[in-house]
Amino acid sequence: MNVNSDKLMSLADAVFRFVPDGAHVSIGGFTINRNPMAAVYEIIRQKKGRLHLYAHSNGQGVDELIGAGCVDRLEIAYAGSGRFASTCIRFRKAVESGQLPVEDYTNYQMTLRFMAGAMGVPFLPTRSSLGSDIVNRWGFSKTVRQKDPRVPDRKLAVMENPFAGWCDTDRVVLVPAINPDVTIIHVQAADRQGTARINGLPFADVEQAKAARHLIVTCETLVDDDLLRGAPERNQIPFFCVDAVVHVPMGAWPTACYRHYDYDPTRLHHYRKAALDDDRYRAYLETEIFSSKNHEEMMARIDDRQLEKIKADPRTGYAVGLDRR
Amino acid sequence: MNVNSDKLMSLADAVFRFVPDGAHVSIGGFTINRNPMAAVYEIIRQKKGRLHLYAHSNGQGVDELIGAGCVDRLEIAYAGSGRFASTCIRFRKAVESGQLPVEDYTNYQMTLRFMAGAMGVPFLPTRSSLGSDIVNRWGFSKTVRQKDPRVPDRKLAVMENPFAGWCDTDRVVLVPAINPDVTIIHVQAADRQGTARINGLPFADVEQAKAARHLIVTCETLVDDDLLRGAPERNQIPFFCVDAVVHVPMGAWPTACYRHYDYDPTRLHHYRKAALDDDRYRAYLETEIFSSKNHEEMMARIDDRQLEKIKADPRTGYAVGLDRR
Amino acid sequence: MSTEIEYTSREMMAVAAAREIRDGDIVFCGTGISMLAAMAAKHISAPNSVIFFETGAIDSQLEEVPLAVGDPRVMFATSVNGGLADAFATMQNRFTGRQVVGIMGAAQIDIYGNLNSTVIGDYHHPTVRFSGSGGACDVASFVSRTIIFMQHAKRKFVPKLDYLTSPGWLDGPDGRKKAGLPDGGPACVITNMAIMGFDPQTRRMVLKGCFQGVRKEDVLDNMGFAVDTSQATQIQPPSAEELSILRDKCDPQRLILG
Amino acid sequence: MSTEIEYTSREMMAVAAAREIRDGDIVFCGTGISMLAAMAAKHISAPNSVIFFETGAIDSQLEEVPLAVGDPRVMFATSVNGGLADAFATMQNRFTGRQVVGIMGAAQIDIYGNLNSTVIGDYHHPTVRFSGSGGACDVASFVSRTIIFMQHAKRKFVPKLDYLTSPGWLDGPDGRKKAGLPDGGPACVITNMAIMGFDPQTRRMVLKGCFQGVRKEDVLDNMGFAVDTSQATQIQPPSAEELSILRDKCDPQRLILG
Repeated sequence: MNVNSDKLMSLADAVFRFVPDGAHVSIGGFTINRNPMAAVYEIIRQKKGRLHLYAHSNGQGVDELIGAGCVDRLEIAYAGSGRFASTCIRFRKAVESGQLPVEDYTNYQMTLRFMAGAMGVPFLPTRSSLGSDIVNRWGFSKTVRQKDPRVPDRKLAVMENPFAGWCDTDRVVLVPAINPDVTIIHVQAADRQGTARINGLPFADVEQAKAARHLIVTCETLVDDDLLRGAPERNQIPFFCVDAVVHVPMGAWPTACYRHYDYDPTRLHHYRKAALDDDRYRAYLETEIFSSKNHEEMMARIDDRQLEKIKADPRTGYAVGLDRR
Repeated sequence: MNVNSDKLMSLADAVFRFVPDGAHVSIGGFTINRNPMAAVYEIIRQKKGRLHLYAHSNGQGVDELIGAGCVDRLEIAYAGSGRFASTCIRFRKAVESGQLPVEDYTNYQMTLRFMAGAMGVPFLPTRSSLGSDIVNRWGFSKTVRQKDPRVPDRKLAVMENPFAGWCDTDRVVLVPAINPDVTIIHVQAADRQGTARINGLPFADVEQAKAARHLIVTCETLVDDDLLRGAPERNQIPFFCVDAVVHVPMGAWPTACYRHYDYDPTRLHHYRKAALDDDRYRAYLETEIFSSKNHEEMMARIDDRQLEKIKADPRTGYAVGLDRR
Repeated sequence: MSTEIEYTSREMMAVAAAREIRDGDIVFCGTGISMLAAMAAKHISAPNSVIFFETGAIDSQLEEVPLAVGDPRVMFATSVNGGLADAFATMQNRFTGRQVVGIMGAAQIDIYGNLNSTVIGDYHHPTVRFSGSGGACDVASFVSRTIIFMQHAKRKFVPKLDYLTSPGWLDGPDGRKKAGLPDGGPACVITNMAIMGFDPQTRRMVLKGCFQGVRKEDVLDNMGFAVDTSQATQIQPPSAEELSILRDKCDPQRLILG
Repeated sequence: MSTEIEYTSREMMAVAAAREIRDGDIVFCGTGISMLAAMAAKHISAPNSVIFFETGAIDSQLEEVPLAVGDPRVMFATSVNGGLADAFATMQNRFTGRQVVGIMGAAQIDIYGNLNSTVIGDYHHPTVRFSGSGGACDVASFVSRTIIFMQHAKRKFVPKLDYLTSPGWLDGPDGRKKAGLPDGGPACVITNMAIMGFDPQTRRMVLKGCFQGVRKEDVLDNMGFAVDTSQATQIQPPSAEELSILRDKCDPQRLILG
């Protein structure tokens, strides 16, 4: 909640100020699209730890945060990156080795939880997951739940319909609201005050943004407010929700940013190969992330021809004919 | 629910097919803006009766339907048209004379009720109205509620927060979903299949549209689907929600249609004057509505200079400097 | 030296409300005089305040005064044109809602600042039917501070409301908490005669100040219940600057000012 | 006269699923082979079917096959680009949801078509951790008909799931009603060997038909539970037209077909 007229800052500042160790964090995007990757790499660079991470199907960003050891607890619906990792690799290793407690919800439930947080209600109802183990099995113990006042006392609640079968419904599942300490999203365009515009699918970014106590918006292009206010139907984030605006071209790379660039198959395959082996992964962290000062330097090391290939075609918004094998 | 590729029909056909006597109906728009007035007049012309009407603050359309005697029961948050009628005049007369049973909710509650209908859940929660008479007093009797299976058994339910004070909330009000038999909205642009685009504020039209069993979309301009699909971020209604597409230029008149025309102060004052007196109102119905075959004919009788004055200015989307006294 | 400038009580009311708006507030506006107050505040003391409407328009650039919250004038050059659902969620939201100040009017008010905008008389057989809550009850339920406009009259300041549309402090200091409402409540009532406040302990209405030429007794004579007047001051009349902003920048056609 | 055309079991599976899609269906697609099936159906028997994704894309014009439901290829020239909230509401909605057919896969399936895509082994100390539900449980909960892709193997067709991620018929004919779920459930399971259905009375899995060259015994040998095979037929192999659509129009790069 911030009505200042200029919130532009560096990514290092934004992460330093709004992502303390132990923070409850959510990131935008979906699988291999519009993850705020520059911010993810900056969190890794600043060696943030003990994060409590909320995700629906955010994919690549989640896996890199887990791989770098930033995440202590995870609430999630789906940890995968489509054909590049049907299960996110570092996530899988962390869970199978007992290092990462996870609470499982469905995609809609995570969306509703952010929506409840954005709406300011303690829960929202759905008919999803009745009769399933998502209702019956809980990932976080009572003790964990009691220790952290930022975690609700129960995973969910099943409730009889108080309106006597209204809508042919006998029973619903109530899922508790999430109010992250900070949400980070990457958008196509923002102004200095924070008004933000997403092109293509917004996923659940808007709900995640509005649910959070603090909001960092990284943007592909920084524009004048006149441009955004010329078509306010296309903007999703009112400026007063925003705490930091960060201009980061290629800020979603190696995930896609619709109408700017496609996902980078070369990089995602490279990541996949590194992630499968602990030694190679340590080397990846060192040579690809820690050794670069910031995203600009990280991007400068990538072959221009590789980036040229993923450039979005103006008609379709993605890289037509890109070799994705 | 209809995936046909061509749903274009006349307004008379659409109203005849989807608005039977006794139907549960909701209309889009807000006070003096983007009410589906052409459809309202056609409902009046076809002398539809015993309608159960749902509205948040839909204003002009609601008052004309009530004035013409089409409405038996009303669920509403606000019956007013801004400075043209701080309380809708025919609504007020109908309620004060005991002819119109009303159930009162808040604007947010009505919005949530449509949203619940759109989402397919029996209710949604809010903290609004706790401690107020909106919770304590009910407009519809138990008998009315029991007689019509399309009305829930209770107005609302107050519930303790099952997540032990989560979000600093002890208690919420649950409001029941609405699934109208038919919703009618007026939009700036639609294609024959039904994909629809609203410019400016959508109000609660999208929730109302998706909550309904049947949906009539009247549109200011009928466009090729290529045009709408070129910027799908700006479309709100997927075609499969739509049953009838009706092309009606000036279809919101005398309420406004952003970027096309402003509200018509001359007509709204004329209406106001007529509505205040029963005899004058009967004459209004006869000479202005019943005596015209359709909206085209109704519009043809309006002085061109009057319509020229309300034409939207291309920069602002409304009629700059319009005499609105 | 100074020149006397004539002004109306509506102008005084609009200016008084504008003064209550703080820089950085998100101002929820209804129809009429509350819009003028919010527009004026942006030109005077609260340039970074944000005007927003229940219809979904956020930070409207009001080149002309809207005649309804659904007026197309509220849609021009906003930060975001959202829907009703977004607008109310902004107020119920635990972070943004705390920054919202709501401005509203009503037909009746009681000593705890509860409002009636629904009926006079029996609910099922009303003598007078008004518009109903609209967003008023939502705003009164959610936000941290409300400013209320009223005409000062006995039939409007009543011991008991015919219908409680919008919760104020309900029945006193713990009223809202017991009911389950968020913190917050009515901050002041601006009338054609005076500004009323609420005692921070008892949450009962008090007289904060009278407008120029109005005596405490005049105020009390026009109310259906007694209030503490011991702390009442004299309210500063509108300055020449305040009036010129209101008249020239906000409502040159005098659509609201009359 | 006819010419033999070689085809893979993946191609057979995609074609079999495409044949299950009816004209007018709204098809919920996951990643991989289910997208190919939906794309193929639009070219074959269901030109008016609508492809939509949990990410919010409605009626995507798929000029290239997406590699994830978040792939930018799903955003091109849609009817509406909504959000996750809109997509799932479409399925839970009482009117549109009835028209949706969901296509999904899983790691394990039981005789009632319940699915596990979360863990193998103990939930808290799993031998294998998978991605988790994603939207699978939502789809399985909401829609009227689901089509399930599985590899035919004993470790996948199990008497008891390690974790019930997505509800099928639960424990039999009244299972979903007792749990509070809407009507609907799994329609068929398409594997690399056969198509399984569900008995309308018992809701237990049955063998509907074998692919070319597969015997009933082969199918049973690769399952951890027995099913009725008495009604099983021989499944028509893919036609030349079906194969050419799949290969030339849907996945010319063989990104999914391999």
